[in-house]
Amino acid sequence: EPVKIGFVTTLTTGAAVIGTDMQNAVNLAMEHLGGKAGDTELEVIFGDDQFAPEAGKQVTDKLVKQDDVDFVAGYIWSHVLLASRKSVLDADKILISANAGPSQMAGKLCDKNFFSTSWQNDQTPMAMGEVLNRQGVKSLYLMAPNYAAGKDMTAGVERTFTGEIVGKDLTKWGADAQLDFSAELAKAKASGADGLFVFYPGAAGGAFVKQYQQAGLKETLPLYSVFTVDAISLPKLQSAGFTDVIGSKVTQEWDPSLDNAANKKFVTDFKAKFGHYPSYYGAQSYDAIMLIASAVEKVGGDMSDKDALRAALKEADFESVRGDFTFGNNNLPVQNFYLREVVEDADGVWTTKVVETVYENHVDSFAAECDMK
Amino acid sequence: MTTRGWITLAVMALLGVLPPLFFLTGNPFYLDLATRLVILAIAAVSLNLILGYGGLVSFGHAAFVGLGAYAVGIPAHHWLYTGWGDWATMGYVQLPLAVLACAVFALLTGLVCLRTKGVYFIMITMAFAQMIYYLIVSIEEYGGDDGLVIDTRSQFAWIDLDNPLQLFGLAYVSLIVSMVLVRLIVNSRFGMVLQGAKGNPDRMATLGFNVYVFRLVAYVISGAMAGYAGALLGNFTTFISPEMMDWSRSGELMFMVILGGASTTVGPVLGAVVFIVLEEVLSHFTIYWHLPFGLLLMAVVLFVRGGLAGMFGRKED
Amino acid sequence: MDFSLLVIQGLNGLQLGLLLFLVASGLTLVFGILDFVNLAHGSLYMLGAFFCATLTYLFGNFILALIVAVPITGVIGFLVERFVARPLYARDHLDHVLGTFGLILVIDTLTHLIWGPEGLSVPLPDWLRGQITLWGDTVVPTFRLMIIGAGLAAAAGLFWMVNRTRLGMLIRAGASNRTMVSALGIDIELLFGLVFALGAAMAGLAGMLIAPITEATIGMGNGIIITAFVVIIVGGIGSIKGAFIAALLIGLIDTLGRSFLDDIFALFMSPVAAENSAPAISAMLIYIIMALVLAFRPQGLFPPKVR
Amino acid sequence: MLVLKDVTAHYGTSQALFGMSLALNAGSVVTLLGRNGMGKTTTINTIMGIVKASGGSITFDGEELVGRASFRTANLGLGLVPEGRQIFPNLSLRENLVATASNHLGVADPWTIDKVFALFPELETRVSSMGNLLSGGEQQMLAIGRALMTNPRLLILDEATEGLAPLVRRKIWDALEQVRAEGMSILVVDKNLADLMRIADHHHIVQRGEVVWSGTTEDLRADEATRRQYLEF
Amino acid sequence: MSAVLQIDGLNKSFGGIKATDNLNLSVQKGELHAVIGPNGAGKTTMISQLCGSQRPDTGRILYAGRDITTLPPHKRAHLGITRSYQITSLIMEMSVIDNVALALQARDGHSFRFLRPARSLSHLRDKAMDLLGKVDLTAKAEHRTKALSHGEHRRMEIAIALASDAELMLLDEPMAGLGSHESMQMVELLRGIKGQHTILLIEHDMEAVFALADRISVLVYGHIIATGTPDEIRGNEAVQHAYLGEE
Ligand SMILES: Nc1ncnc2c1ncn2[C@@H]1O[C@H](COP(=O)(O)OP(=O)(O)OP(=O)(O)O)[C@@H](O)[C@H]1O
Ligand SMILES: Nc1ncnc2c1ncn2[C@@H]1O[C@H](COP(=O)(O)OP(=O)(O)OP(=O)(O)O)[C@@H](O)[C@H]1O
Ligand SMILES: [Mg+2]
Ligand SMILES: [Mg+2]
Repeated sequence: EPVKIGFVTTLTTGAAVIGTDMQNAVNLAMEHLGGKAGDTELEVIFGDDQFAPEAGKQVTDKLVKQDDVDFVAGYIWSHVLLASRKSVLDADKILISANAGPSQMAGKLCDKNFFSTSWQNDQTPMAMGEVLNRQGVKSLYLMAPNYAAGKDMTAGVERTFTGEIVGKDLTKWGADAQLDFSAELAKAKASGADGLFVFYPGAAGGAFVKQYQQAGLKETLPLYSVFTVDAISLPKLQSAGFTDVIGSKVTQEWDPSLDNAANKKFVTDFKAKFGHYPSYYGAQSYDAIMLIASAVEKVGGDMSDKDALRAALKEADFESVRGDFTFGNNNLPVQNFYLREVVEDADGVWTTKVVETVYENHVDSFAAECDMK
Repeated sequence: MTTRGWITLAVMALLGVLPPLFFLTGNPFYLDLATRLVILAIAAVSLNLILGYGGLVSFGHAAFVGLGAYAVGIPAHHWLYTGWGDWATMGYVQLPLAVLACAVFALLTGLVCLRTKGVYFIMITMAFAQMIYYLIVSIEEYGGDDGLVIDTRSQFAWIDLDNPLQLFGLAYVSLIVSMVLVRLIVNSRFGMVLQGAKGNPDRMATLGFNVYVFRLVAYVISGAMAGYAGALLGNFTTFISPEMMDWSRSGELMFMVILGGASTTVGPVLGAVVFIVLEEVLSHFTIYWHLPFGLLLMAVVLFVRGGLAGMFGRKED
Repeated sequence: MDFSLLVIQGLNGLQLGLLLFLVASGLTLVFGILDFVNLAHGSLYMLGAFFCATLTYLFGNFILALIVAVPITGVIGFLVERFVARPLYARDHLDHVLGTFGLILVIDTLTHLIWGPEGLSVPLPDWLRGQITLWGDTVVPTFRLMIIGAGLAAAAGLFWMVNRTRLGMLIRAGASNRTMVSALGIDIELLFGLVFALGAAMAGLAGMLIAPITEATIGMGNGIIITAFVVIIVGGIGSIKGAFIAALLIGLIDTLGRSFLDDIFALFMSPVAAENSAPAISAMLIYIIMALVLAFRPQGLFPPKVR
Repeated sequence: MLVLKDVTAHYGTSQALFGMSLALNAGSVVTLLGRNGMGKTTTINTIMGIVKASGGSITFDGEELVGRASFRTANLGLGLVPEGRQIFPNLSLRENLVATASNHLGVADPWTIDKVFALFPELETRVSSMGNLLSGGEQQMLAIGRALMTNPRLLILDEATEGLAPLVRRKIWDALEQVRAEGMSILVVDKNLADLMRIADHHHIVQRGEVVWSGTTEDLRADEATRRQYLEF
Repeated sequence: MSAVLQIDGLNKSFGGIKATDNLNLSVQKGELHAVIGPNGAGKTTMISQLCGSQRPDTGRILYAGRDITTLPPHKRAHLGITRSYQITSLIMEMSVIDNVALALQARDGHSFRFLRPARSLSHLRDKAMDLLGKVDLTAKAEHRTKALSHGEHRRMEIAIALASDAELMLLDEPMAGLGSHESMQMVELLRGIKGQHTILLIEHDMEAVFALADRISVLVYGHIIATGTPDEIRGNEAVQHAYLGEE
């Protein structure tokens, strides 16, 4: 009787590019594990959320009720995770986010059965705010999509950035998201800010960077972004020759260049197998499987004793690709955040490398609202 | 009884018996699937009243469903976070609120929409739905784009909606009531005028009917019914988001009606069944299930006239 | 208000409007003349972008790719007309909607299968990458000027074709009375096929022009199709002139709304309230405009004389 | 030249032509007579392929027309002036003439705009007016001109002078005589028996979808009983 | 006798065409007033303006002394005006009897009734059957309207006009499309109801017009060129010239 893991991500629509990366990382993790946690067989069942909360909830329901999985992991999008949360927790199964980090689930809605191998939304932009302060940026223009994560991101940077916010644009998001930012870029330029902070995940990120270059803003308005320039957008930007992105700065809790054995194995094997760098989405998914495997091994494959299982998970006793971390009271990682820079690697491939550590063992701001101890 | 009548009975009987059987034999997921199906079928039945019988193609019907769901979610949200009394979670408050809110919304938008005809009507109903969509997205208090989690289902004295069987039962009975209601309405004097106005509005006006008012009333009834379906849907998913009001959702409701057969009693239900079951079955085999699904839709349009119900007997049921 | 910013935003609005016009013109032609509701028009826009991207990598030249890809989308439009639209002409609009919705699913999934989910970036030649200085430090991206140029040229070409050529006369004649056109010896089916192909090519061209700015992605057509419908409804179905004016109107209002609405709101509400309501209102703006136009002119701004 | 044999036609389930048979010789002017709703227009539309024949055969110089697309029929040399004129309202007068002009048969001396203006001088002054702004008479002249511009060998006119003032009517008849003198064959439907008897050679009376009487103008003039039975008030 | 319908200086143009051009006409209570004139003279346009489906550009329409120029169609119907259509205008998807029953229901005034099946209302059904009998359509009562022939549609038009039991009936070419036998029947039918209603009859069938009309007006190019008894009209030279023919 194998232990079953449901993995929910986006496999169709344009956002499937992220989902595919996660799927690849999960498969790699299973390969590295030999399909086993100790003596217990592991089985992964993928579910497609179609980039929509209702569909995500439905596929989660199916995994929980029909396939009777023991864990449900994955989730790129905050709203999909929020929608699906109750289905998993009500059935007393373990829910593990490999990306989405909505503030509610770190705070008020925290749960003993919910873990994360990523972060809380605000943390990454907070780190960026810190970087801006250190670099002496005095005024900043903000751009993000007009949805909850977008607002979390701008709130995050505003929380730590001490200079002046001279303007902010929240652009249309959703099924017919705005991808042409000409008007906003013109405004940002006219505002005379020292820097431009943006958050545009998925395909919007690539679109944004291109227009940033086409508008010729590199010199006058340096770009600082989170979740925008990544291993998913860089290959496309490189193939289309958008060189302005080289040197741009982003913050993240993980990077392919992090120097630990697990990460080296992960990055090398991933590149060998799929021909490109993994993204942080992949890294977090890889960690999610490894976390599950570590816990399953600890309890000897016995899924009936939930308390023991939760305790085993909480120890985070596995080799994470981001290096060692612990879980906070809300079961979110307490971890480092790094400043990364876009560079060309030895083979001429565009990637990122760590420049400095911004936060060490950072605890998210909502942990206090969680009443778990 | 006509073939169509037998089909209707058979579909409704299967729909009433199979899902509980699934549940009792350890397949609770299929009960969930059926509950969702039945709730969407109510919305489709309500749309059929104006689209099928009234000839008013509303491309914004999902807005009513969404509003109905928010009418459950918002009081529940305030009960949880801002200390509203227990009355806010009462089904006797939430369901009528959903119906009323949608009726008012239908009345206000209908006043404007019904001035237009044909494709212009299709687009203006969609425009109002989009406005509501963006309005909800912009209200951070209720989760904006992330949506709203309903922690507590509507409370009733005589039924426990947390029990999936009872929730299904309520939805199923509601579906039957709504089908009967629509059937009564379209065969009533009011319904005759509505159908006459679909066929020939000028003639109806010269006969002395104020077509605009009749249509408005039908639009309000239909919106209110869809709001009720939305309230059930909110209780079922326990999660509501603006996504529920997206134009593509309105499109799906339309497809259910056309696919099953507009202006027939069983059509919308048949459409909902086929739509949801196909979606489930096809997506089981491949993530590329949109391909066979799209081909099937095209095949139905190209080769079957009058929707699936059109395969069984003529238009009159 | 900053004058140079206003000019830049005006140009941005113009560019957006022209792209919308390219998509909407085909839609309004097909709708107005063939009386066919083509929801899958957006898919042709998407296919245009993908073909152009692929060909750009193949030829190493964006302009050449553009020139080859436009007729390819035209041919695809022609095939869609023959096999999907034509059997449905005699049916009512709802059947058109259902059938072409099926087509969207098919095309989107095929695109996913052929090109993968990640989408394609389109590299521009060096001379289109930079910016052009208008005056002082007022600069605009060269490629956006090219879009404006191409959009205006296409619009002018379309006006010339419809109003000055024999093909255009036949198209207008066919719009008012297809039986008579046929009875006077014109192959109306071929003509309709050409109209459909022309509409597809215009939509494809729009996709090709936007791809270097955003990129070619699955489902990119589904967002624009609704806006394009808004344009043709506001303009009056079947009217090229209406589509042109409505497209520019909506392009400008949308852009200016995004640019200045928060400033305007800040005049009479708190900055925080302005910041929160402006994006919501500007997203709603085009729908508000459409509802207003239809409330006062239920047939759009320029209802065509016939039909 | 044109032969109809046992042609039947339906609108949906209701039959409109019940075995229509008639023949027209090259160079002649032939009429279809009969009261409202007897099937004259249907006959013409069936010849033109606008209404699909459900049975029988229609040949034009030996070419079978049944089952042929309407435009292919027209391109064999049939020019239609339809009931209700059906001018393209959103095209100017000139565009109405030019849009569908053709010379598929390679006529040596094809019709041109100038030739049409020579036939109907009053059109020349309205050359850039939109079709829907023309008076009824001008519209009818334009409809004839438009058909001539396709260089037909057989001109078919349905309700040739319907609703026209007597003066205009006269002009139309004169023009038709002129065209005929150049060798055009003509099939015409009209309510003015007197005018028709003056210009036509041969007549067919249509009653309930079939020809009930055929004959020359002399025959018709002589046969008062037939006239009374089928044609008069 | 008093004028139940009075039209003063009615004008309506479409683009450049003046469909009605300073039209004046008065119809006496109880008379059968025929309007004849060439095609496109503006007869149908006049009817449309009388029943309210088109708005005149200028001019005034008085019905029973009341100005109804701007009243919407359904209100005029309540006042007792009904029309039949030249181009058949029925509800094709409904059955024949439903079409007629709807007309009766309109007069009944109880249409905001949502639950009781309309088809079980025997007073409407029986009356409708009755009227269908008058136009010889009893056998087709339950057929779908679409499936009927043109002539049958014409007769339905009349049944519906009768059903609304209006004081003023505007009949636009009721004989068009009828065979000669049916035309005779129609003449008889109209003769039967003549006197009970005021009828404005538009017709190209001169035999019928001269047999039925109390008075005839001739409409040419949007205005009335002559009004008079059938004999006066037959003898009127202008009318001969404009419409009846030169002989
Ligand atoms: N589109 C149609 N649908 C159904 N029936 C039709 C249609 N057109 C004509 N008919 C019927 O077919 C028969 C023949 O009509 P047709 O128009 O050929 O008569 P016609 O001799 O040209 O009369 P008119 O002198 O009025 O022009 C009529 O009974 C008519 O009602
Ligand atoms: N909706 C319209 N738009 C444009 N022109 C119109 C419209 N309706 C009628 N006309 C024009 O107005 C004039 C009068 O038309 P109308 O139908 O009233 O004539 P009629 O006397 O009823 O003719 P008939 O004897 O053929 O029924 C015609 O020239 C016609 O083309
Ligand atoms: Mg005729
Ligand atoms: Mg008329």
